Amino acid sequence: MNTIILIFIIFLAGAILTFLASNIKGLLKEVLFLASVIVPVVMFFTGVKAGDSFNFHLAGFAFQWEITPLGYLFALIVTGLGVMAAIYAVSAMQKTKNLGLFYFNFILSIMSMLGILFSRDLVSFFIFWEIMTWSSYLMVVYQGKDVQKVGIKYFIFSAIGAYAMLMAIVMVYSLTGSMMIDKMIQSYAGFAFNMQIIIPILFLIGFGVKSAMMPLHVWAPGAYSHSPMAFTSLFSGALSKMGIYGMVIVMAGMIAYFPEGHWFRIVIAWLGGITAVGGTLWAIAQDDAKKLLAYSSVAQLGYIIVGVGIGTPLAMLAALFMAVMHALFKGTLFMAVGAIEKQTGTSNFTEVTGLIRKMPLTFLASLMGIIALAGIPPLGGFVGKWMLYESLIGSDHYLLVIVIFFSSTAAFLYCYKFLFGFFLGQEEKEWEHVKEAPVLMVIPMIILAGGTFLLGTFPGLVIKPISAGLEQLGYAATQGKYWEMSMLFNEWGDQVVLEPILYAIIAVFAFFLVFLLIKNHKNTRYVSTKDISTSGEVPKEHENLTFIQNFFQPFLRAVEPLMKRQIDFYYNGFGKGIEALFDFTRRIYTGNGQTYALYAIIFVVIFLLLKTTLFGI
Amino acid sequence: MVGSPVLLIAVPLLAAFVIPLIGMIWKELVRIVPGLVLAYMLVLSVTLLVEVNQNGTIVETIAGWKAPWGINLVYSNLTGLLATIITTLGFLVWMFSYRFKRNVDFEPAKKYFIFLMMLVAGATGIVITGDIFNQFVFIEITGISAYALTAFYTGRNSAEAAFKYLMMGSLASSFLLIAIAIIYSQLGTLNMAEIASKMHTMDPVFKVIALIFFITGIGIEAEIFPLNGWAPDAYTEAPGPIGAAFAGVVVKAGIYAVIRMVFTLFDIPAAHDFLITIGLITLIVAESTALRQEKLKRMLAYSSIGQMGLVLVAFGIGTHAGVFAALFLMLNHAVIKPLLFFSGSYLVFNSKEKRISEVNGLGKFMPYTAGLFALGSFAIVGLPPFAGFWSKLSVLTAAADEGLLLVIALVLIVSVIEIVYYFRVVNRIFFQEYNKEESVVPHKPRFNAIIAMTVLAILILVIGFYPDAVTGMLHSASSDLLDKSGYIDNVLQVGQSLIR
Amino acid sequence: MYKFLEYGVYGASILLILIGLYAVLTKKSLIKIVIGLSIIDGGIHLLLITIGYLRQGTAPIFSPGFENAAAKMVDPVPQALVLTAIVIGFGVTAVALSLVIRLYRHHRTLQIDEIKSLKW
Amino acid sequence: MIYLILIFFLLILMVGAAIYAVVQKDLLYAVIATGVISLVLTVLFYILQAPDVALTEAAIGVALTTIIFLITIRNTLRHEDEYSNKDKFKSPTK
Amino acid sequence: MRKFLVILILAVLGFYLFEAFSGLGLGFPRFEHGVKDYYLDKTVSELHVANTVTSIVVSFRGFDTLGEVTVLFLAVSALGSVLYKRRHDVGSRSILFASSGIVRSGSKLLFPAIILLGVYIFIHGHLTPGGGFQGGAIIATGFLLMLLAYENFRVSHHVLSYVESLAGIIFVVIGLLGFIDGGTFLQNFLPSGILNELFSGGVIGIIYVMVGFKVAAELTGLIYSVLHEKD
Repeated sequence: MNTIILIFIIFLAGAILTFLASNIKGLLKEVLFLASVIVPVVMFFTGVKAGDSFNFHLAGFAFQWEITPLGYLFALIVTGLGVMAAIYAVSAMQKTKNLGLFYFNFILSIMSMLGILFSRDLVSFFIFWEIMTWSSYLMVVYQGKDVQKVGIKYFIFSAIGAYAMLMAIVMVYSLTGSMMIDKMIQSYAGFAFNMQIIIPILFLIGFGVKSAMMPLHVWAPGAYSHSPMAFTSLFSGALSKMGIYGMVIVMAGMIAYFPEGHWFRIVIAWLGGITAVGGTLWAIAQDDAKKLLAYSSVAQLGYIIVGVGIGTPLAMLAALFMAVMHALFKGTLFMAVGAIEKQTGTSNFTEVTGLIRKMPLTFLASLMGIIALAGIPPLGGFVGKWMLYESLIGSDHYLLVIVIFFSSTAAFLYCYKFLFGFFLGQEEKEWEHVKEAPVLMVIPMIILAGGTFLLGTFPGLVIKPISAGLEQLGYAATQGKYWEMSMLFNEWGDQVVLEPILYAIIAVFAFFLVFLLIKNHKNTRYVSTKDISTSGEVPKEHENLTFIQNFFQPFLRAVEPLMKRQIDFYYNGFGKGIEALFDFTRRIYTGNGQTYALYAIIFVVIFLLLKTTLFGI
Repeated sequence: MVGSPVLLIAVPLLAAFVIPLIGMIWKELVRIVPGLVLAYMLVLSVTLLVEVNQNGTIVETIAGWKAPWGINLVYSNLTGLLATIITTLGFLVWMFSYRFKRNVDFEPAKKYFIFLMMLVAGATGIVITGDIFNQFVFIEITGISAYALTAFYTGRNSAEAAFKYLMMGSLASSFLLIAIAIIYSQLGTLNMAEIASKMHTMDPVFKVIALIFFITGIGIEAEIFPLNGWAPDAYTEAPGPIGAAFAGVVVKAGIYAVIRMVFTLFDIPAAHDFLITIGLITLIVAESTALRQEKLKRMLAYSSIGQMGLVLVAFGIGTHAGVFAALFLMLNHAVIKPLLFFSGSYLVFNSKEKRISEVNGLGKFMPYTAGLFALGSFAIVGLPPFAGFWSKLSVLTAAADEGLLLVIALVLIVSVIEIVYYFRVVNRIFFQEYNKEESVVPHKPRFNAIIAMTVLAILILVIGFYPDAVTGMLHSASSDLLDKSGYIDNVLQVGQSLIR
Repeated sequence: MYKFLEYGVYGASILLILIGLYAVLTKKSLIKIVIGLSIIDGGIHLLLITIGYLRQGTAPIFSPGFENAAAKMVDPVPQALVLTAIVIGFGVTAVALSLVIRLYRHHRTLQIDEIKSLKW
Repeated sequence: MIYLILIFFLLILMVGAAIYAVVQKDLLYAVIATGVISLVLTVLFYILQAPDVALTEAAIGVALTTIIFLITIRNTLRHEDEYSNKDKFKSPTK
Repeated sequence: MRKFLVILILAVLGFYLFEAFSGLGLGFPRFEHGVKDYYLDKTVSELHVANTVTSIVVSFRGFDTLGEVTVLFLAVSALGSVLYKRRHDVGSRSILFASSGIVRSGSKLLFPAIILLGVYIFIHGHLTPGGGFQGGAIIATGFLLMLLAYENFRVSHHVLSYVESLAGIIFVVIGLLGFIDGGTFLQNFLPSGILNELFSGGVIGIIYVMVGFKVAAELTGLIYSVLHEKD
């Protein structure tokens, strides 16, 4: 039996068995859960290599599952993060109700993501895409908070995206008569001009929703913050990357027909840029860590979209590298927030402070994650951002560079807020009993945080698979090897590492940091929570007077005009209008039988009158 | 050899006459005998379908008169498939409602099962008959059973719903009779095959008028948009399983009658576009109306209407792929919608108003039923890997083959609306807190009901994971529908050699 | 002369249908609506019988000694159809009236405008 | 000729009875008028050489249908515009 | 406003209906190869039945008749189920008019004659105009007369139900016998006899008698249950 299909069968059977076992006391369900995540992953690493394929026919459609280099790379993200999140989840989700549902959906999500990565035909791509959507939807509503608003919003947007994609798929089918992705990309050049524009736009909507691109991102903060944190790390880390993956494999082939600097590419890149800025600004304004990270995810995905949109080899490299990095550090951070929430019961900065002594390991993981997120060397985020700047400058998008630079600078603000709000500051009595998170929760965090460090130091570990994937997509490495496109890298043995000069700079900064820490250690002064500067604001009585309150007030005031109009507002208005309209249409059914009879007669008469027009007779 | 197609009609009729007598012997028999009859019909239709698949269409004559003169029954791949769907559902509905309303006095309970059996027999008759007036008679049988079943509960507004249904039904039969009169006055025959073979000689003006009257007459059963005012009321007020029977049995028969007219009897090519148009209008109006419903069954009813609109659109495409997609949709709808009605009727079992807001948090108390409802919702909005996805995909690909991009776009937009209202309910059931004042008192489903629901759920999963289990059957059925000359030959010539 | 008769019979039957429809569509009383339905039925039956009529034909019954009179007989098929349709129509009317009685029990009125608790 | 005049008379009578049945507010008279329609139809069927149908119409249309209508009217309301006055204040039976 | 709209719509409808039928002409032989000639021919030559309408209703289109009888059966059942009340609600019969002595005596005298007429009509259904439906309906009117004249005239519900069910069963069983004997449902398996004699037409006579009984029982039951509906 083919290993690929076996992996899916084990996933599916494991999901169902875990679901069925969820009511049995004892550790059976946990064991089953971990087994059904880990066994297929192990099988994937041992039994499958790039190039394996599996073909079959179902319902008149040809299905082709094949492992491409790029798919393998993303599968690494999915499986790695998936296993970590699964281990984390076992501990984090203890004593929750409806555990079977959680495990079921968790396994199905991982399965469907792998399925998406394996699919080389659009039908199975869409099938797995939809399975992923509904399993993650069930996770979003799992905790039962705001289901009718957040959950439905997530699903509506997902459905719009999925159906836009389905429309595109069906259009491709009608034009080529085939559902193969390769065939689609090959014959793309022969499509009529309007199809050449419409199809990528529809695909873009489909993928843009999942990767939270700007006008379509409104579901993301709610969905990310409402699903259990054990899943959110996977949700934000891996699941949203599926949108990126889709963009890369589908759009890359198509966009390659647009020359560089074509308006279509620029539009995508700018959408990414706007996403980055908007996401960052909104993240700064949040008081809830989950929301903050959610908006930050939106912003990070914006960078990636910029890279994909620009579409030069270097930009693609940057985007994919950032995708991997984002999976790692955002996974870490969501896990950390989950740990804090589990230990303290809240994820609000204004309530929790000074956890550095209580949860040092969590702090360490968060610190690494934050550094990576902010793009400070030597952790991985820096490499990606650098390459992005380089590619932008190299392709003359100077305005976009400014935008990205602005947003990545502003990102420091929320990074700081996150770190400061949770871990630093005065220890309050309320949180005295707080202990470090269970070891099963800490280990995945630390491993993922270590991953950011590893990839920051040895980016070649990822760059090699990425370049293989890009070659397979048809990107020729124009200037020798891929890493030679950037001035950042150096070859050291058979490893690609950063230039030594960077390490020198890092060492200097690190020295000053340590020096300052040691020097100021004695001067540390413990202040009360109330002893804060409110920037000349007079606090009102009912206000929570934690220092984190109105943390970046002046800055937020400066950018207020930018944030005044939430796109959400328009969507809600649109939805309300639609509902009102439909409220009107349902009044057709007046409840009076006589009116219904009149409709019938009018129906006949209209068609009798129009019979010449309608039937041509 | 289990029997021949005529027994599909004759046996339930015989049973209907026998039941009042044996009911005097032992009261329980009035529940059991219809079940046995429906089971027999199910077995018979399946074996016949298998036989038809191997040996070709069975044409059965009545009273020994050959095809154009006597009434004949045509059991082909298409009609056999639909008859199988109908009898299967009939049996499941019987099983679901076997213990139903035990506390009701003897009289109505007896009648409930007779009506149910006759509803199924009538719908089977509509599908397998080869004579338009005979079809009219069967439509009336189905209709009267349906009126009676709608008015079954005395406590509610069911009489109102039944009266509306009856009013529309009477108008429908009047239109049908007018159409039959036109056809007979022009062609001098009532046999479908002969009408089809003679249709080219008819004056186009009369042809179109007759077609319009036909479609109006049957459209009332098939729930085409302006003619479906009765449907939501009837679905809402009839007992829960009967809603399933309406969605799975009556409507299917109505749709069959419409397509038989358009595809076989009348040679008007533009009628296909006409089907697409009214199908789309039906789809859009019904789904948008369903969005704002407050009652569960009413929402399901509008959704059912919308699905029928989609079926008409798919038939209107007119190609093999389109017909295949439409039949697939019908099959899936016949599997999924009854599941929704079954589980939905248990969810709001103890409620007086049957409001959607009353199902909050019921997933905790009746997880199996609620889970099946969720499964049905997932399947009907077309999420893979459940049954509904494949049919939706085949509709879209069929439309794409013909380049009907606007249709595809509209269908997809409407699908989003569908998702919204179904998921609202699923959310309420599972992820909102149970509220003592607002929510319904949970009601444990009975064993027989659980079996009926489980069978449907298994069918959904089987079709979802392995659609090839049914596609072969659907393909041969769609070739059968499109093969007009084959139909005529079968009935008029080959049929005569098949007289047994 | 036959032309007039032709127009007269067809016209009268169609008029009957239309009058019945008018009653169904405008009259508020449920009983009036049922009356309208039965008037429609009557019109359609007349229409069908008229279709089968043969000028100077005889009823389609063979009397002794006239076994070859088939050519002079009116069309028996519509008659058979109408026979069936009348009985069916009666059945439907009876059910309709029983529903009217049930509705009256509940609502204490026969105005169709008042009986619309099911709507939207 | 007489024959034709008779037919025309019958047709006019029938349509007149139909109109009367529709406009008449007193349902009792309206029902009687429908009975008249059926009666005329019976004669017409007979004239149109359909004795079988005529017999059926006579038995079912004239007698039985009319009687059921009458019973219904007896059980409900006699006038079209009438509201139930005898038990206006009685709550509807459940 | 609504009325004018309706009249306008109906005018259009009427126009098209008239268009569809007025071109037919009245009383011309219309189609060359219609089914009617075959029916007229076979009725005499094969079935030996005098009344063509009967042969069509019972034999050629016998399936319709079976369906039609079922419709009536269902209508009666539906009536009972719609008007169903719990036992203690059942009132006495509603009285349409207070019958005088003359009416009573007249009814008593007429009743046997009407029943006899009905029976005659359905027994001779294949020879003369009339048949099961007509005869059954006439018998039902006889019972109706008695029900109206005598307040306490009762018809046993059980007897009606027996008659109805047995007649229906015999109808279907004859059909099934034909199925077993000749291979098609409702096949004639009895000798056809001689035209214009009472015992002719094979099963047609028997079926029509059964239809007569059934229709009589059903219509009587229908009237009876409606009459018992008292508000």
